[in-house]
Amino acid sequence: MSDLKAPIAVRCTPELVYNYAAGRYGSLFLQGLKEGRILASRCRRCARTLVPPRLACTGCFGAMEDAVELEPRGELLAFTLVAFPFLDPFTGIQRPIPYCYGMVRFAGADNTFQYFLSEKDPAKLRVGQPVRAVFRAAAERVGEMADLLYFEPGIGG
Amino acid sequence: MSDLKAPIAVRCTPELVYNYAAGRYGSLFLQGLKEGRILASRCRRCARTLVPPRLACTGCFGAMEDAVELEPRGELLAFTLVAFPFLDPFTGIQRPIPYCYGMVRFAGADNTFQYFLSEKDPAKLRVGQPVRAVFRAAAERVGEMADLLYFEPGIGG
Amino acid sequence: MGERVAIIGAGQTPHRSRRLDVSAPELIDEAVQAALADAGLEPDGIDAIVVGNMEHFEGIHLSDLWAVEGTGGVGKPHLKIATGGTTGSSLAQAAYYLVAGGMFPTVLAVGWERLSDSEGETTTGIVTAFDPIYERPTLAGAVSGLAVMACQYQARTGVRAEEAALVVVQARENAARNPHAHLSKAVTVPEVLASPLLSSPLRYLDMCPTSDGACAVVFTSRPGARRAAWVRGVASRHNHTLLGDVAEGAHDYINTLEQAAADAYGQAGIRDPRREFDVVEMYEPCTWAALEWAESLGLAPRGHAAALWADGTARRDGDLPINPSGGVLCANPIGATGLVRVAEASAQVRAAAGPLQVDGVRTALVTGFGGSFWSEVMILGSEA
Amino acid sequence: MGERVAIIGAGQTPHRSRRLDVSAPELIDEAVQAALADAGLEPDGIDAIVVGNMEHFEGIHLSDLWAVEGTGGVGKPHLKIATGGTTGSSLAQAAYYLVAGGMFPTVLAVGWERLSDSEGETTTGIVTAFDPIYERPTLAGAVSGLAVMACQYQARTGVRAEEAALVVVQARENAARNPHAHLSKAVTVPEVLASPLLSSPLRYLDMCPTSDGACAVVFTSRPGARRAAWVRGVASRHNHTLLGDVAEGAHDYINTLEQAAADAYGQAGIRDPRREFDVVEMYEPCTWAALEWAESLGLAPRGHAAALWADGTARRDGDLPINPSGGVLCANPIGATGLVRVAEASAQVRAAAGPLQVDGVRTALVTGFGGSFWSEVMILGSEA
Ligand SMILES: [Zn+2]
Ligand SMILES: [Zn+2]
Repeated sequence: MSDLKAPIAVRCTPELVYNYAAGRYGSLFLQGLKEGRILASRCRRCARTLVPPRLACTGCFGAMEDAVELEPRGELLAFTLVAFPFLDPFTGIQRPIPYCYGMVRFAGADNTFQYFLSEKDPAKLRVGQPVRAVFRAAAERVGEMADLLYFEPGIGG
Repeated sequence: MSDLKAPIAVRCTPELVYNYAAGRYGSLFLQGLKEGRILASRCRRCARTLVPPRLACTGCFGAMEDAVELEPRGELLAFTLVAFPFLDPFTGIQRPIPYCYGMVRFAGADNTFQYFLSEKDPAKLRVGQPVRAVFRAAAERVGEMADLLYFEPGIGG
Repeated sequence: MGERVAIIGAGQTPHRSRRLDVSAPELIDEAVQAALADAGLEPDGIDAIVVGNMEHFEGIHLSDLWAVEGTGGVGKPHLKIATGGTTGSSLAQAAYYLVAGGMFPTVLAVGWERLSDSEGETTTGIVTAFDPIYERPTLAGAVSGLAVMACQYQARTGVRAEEAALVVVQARENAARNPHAHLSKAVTVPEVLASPLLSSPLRYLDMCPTSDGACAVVFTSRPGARRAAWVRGVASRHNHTLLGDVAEGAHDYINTLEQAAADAYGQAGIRDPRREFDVVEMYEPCTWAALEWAESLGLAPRGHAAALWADGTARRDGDLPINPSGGVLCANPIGATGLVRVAEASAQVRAAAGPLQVDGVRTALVTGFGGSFWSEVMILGSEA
Repeated sequence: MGERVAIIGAGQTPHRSRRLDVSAPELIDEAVQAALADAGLEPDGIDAIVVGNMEHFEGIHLSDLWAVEGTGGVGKPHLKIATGGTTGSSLAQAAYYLVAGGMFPTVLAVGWERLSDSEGETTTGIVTAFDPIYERPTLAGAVSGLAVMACQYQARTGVRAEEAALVVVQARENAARNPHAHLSKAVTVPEVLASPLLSSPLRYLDMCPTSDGACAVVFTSRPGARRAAWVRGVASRHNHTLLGDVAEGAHDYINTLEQAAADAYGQAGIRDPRREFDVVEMYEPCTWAALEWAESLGLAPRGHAAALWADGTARRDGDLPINPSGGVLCANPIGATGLVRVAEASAQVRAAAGPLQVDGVRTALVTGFGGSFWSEVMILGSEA
């Protein structure tokens, strides 16, 4: 076969639309955010409490039949400041940087919850710090993740 | 868990970019189209001739080391008129319909080649019909698939 | 060689156009819980899980990660299988091999899809499964791929559209008894012929729907006293990258099915498939495919499969019932579709098919279709 | 239980930022031909093929269909595996199970990726592997996921960035001998600390690259007289859907690795991993991961892995060479990356590693990482 003088590449820029069903438990959680509440699920078999709530317990695969409301505060277990540019798959355009997010354990939960932090200087954050959830103003909440604005350092931090 | 009154769905419309390397054999083929030629690969081990040309023989997994030029005509082995709307993954918008395409066996090839037909009335097409390849005007050809416009019914049809 | 393998339970969700009441893991969990209950097992009775969908339909690019809470797979050996339309039949084959190999006594196969999550753009998704340079420009998904096959079949046999239409007329009749079916409204031959043209010669009612749904099946080498459907033959034939290589002109379009059937029949000692099978659950994505593929399976002479539907042979009370469930033409959650065939056939063999039960089923034939005209065959029997 | 399984050959492409001279099937074919030659086999000596990539990076949604001409898989049993970062290690495990189960004597594992085809938007692709509602809004792919882990490790141990930086300094030194490596230019600790911040505390030079490349490895139960690396332990631990469940606060972030290692060590009879392994090929996507995971593997006490790099233990001429190939930090064709670790470790055990060879390797440890902090472990030995 002859030599390759001018390699060719073919461009394709698909644009697709997805519409994800939150389902019974996810709808409950998002509706809770609209009301300014953090809802979790609790397992009757092993007593595990998880947020966001879900059908199947991560500990025992039992059905998590009980919904419980958690206080909107917790402990920051880890965090990062994202500083590099990349395309956001939600929009197809670059996600605004820099931003901070972290893993928060709500008081009374067994797992952690990954979400934005208000603070943008990682030097001012520390593992173990108390944080509290801040919501949009009630009139602006629509039942989506963005109803929860971020966690901010709380008293005792 | 409480009843589901208002199920929620979350929308995501990612836009992604891909740029596919045609590689040695594909670049040869696309460059051939620019020159108004149909190039195939031939296997030294089993004598199979395939278009588009490729590295590995579909018959014996041998390396297809010989390039051969085929006459730009063949036999129509099957066809369809596409009449329903769908999003084209190349563009993210609806592909223009209706259009006809078919499977053409080039004279001297062992496989068939899937491509557009000029005719848009399937009643005027028949399996076994001779067809010939029609290219863009030489000055407009750039080394891409679209340099080959379509197959049209040939003499003897 | 290997352990003998039995199916001892299966579960399905209802298959619907949009299951907005459940997330993907919740949808999956419905089928898994039903299968565990049918098999009389607790989650800890499962040694490994194989799970599959076609992730581009949901745009979730680690679908086994997403699904794990629904399957009960956390911390267990867990394998994703995604082979296009054959995903469901590949799941069944993978589960079979894992059990037959002796390393996992009991394996759960789970197939699922939520085609509604991509807002009906199933064809766009399917096009992206094919070569981006040579075949995407022309291909209109499974619809046009199957239309090309139907064109060739029609040209070779002279079979008419009204003969093919009988396949979906009967499928809908069968689906009327099936609570899991997505489409169960009766249709007539004139309605099929008057439905919109999708891709000649295929019309809207010739083609399978797109559904949300899930299915789970339990394979084991230790059925104990439970009613079992034994796996007696397994074969898979995948072929080429380009459809142009597939269509190079064999006497049938999809010679992978003839090859896979010959292999599986040999394993099971089937010599006269038309007489020896008591029921068939065939992956028929369109009416025309059912005709050609019944011939590839040796159920009718070449060019003569339409008679199976015309003379009543394929009816649920006929001599060789084909798709008493209503088949793919009445429910098509893609990653589950092939596994639904296995679930339905195993229920027939286990005499557990309820309102769909065919009398006296001892041997059942199951097929899967997908990819670039790939074929998979599984044979189930009441004895090992 | 099962057949004893040996690796008798492996092949790789050079891993580069953009392989525009070959299409995907051609790239794959380079590695397959090299592996067949290394194993002394013709294509008909392969009984089944497992092939893997992460198809969303190329936007080709039946990547096994696309790859089949490169693997030689037409008409053969053929299985696609795609488990994210673990894809390559999962391929090795699947090939092992297929051979160990006794149904396929010789299986070829093929991993590949062309990250350049998505124009560098690897992070976007990785984000789409995670839950669309709860985790996509915040996640910045593997980079931020690993950054969170590094933050927790740093907080727990007090290890400093300059200590972590030594991992990539040494990796580049090793890669300078490796013709397949993508990055082999020497770097210094000050250069690492001055490189751009990606996601705190990770900087550009802490993180692996994105590469185009392929790798193939031959597993067999019938090595005959060929030099063989025997599989002595295999374990996989996949965990939860949500990263928030993973990070719930074990003493190490990624307890799947500790669990998988304990399982595999038990199979192989390893009691003192620091002394019993002669070489390690670890999947280290970033410098900090190498530190924490060396501890999870029992190669150093908790909080003290940095000493392995600081005191020369991990050097290629040290007491426990870690990634003499240069590792993931120097080449990362994602679907191949885990299989490259297996290829490199098997070459070490077979005394076929050429310029990378470590003296007297009898036992080698291999790891894979991916998904939602999933871990896979394989142990290779010169005796069965
Ligand atoms: Zn529980
Ligand atoms: Zn050949």
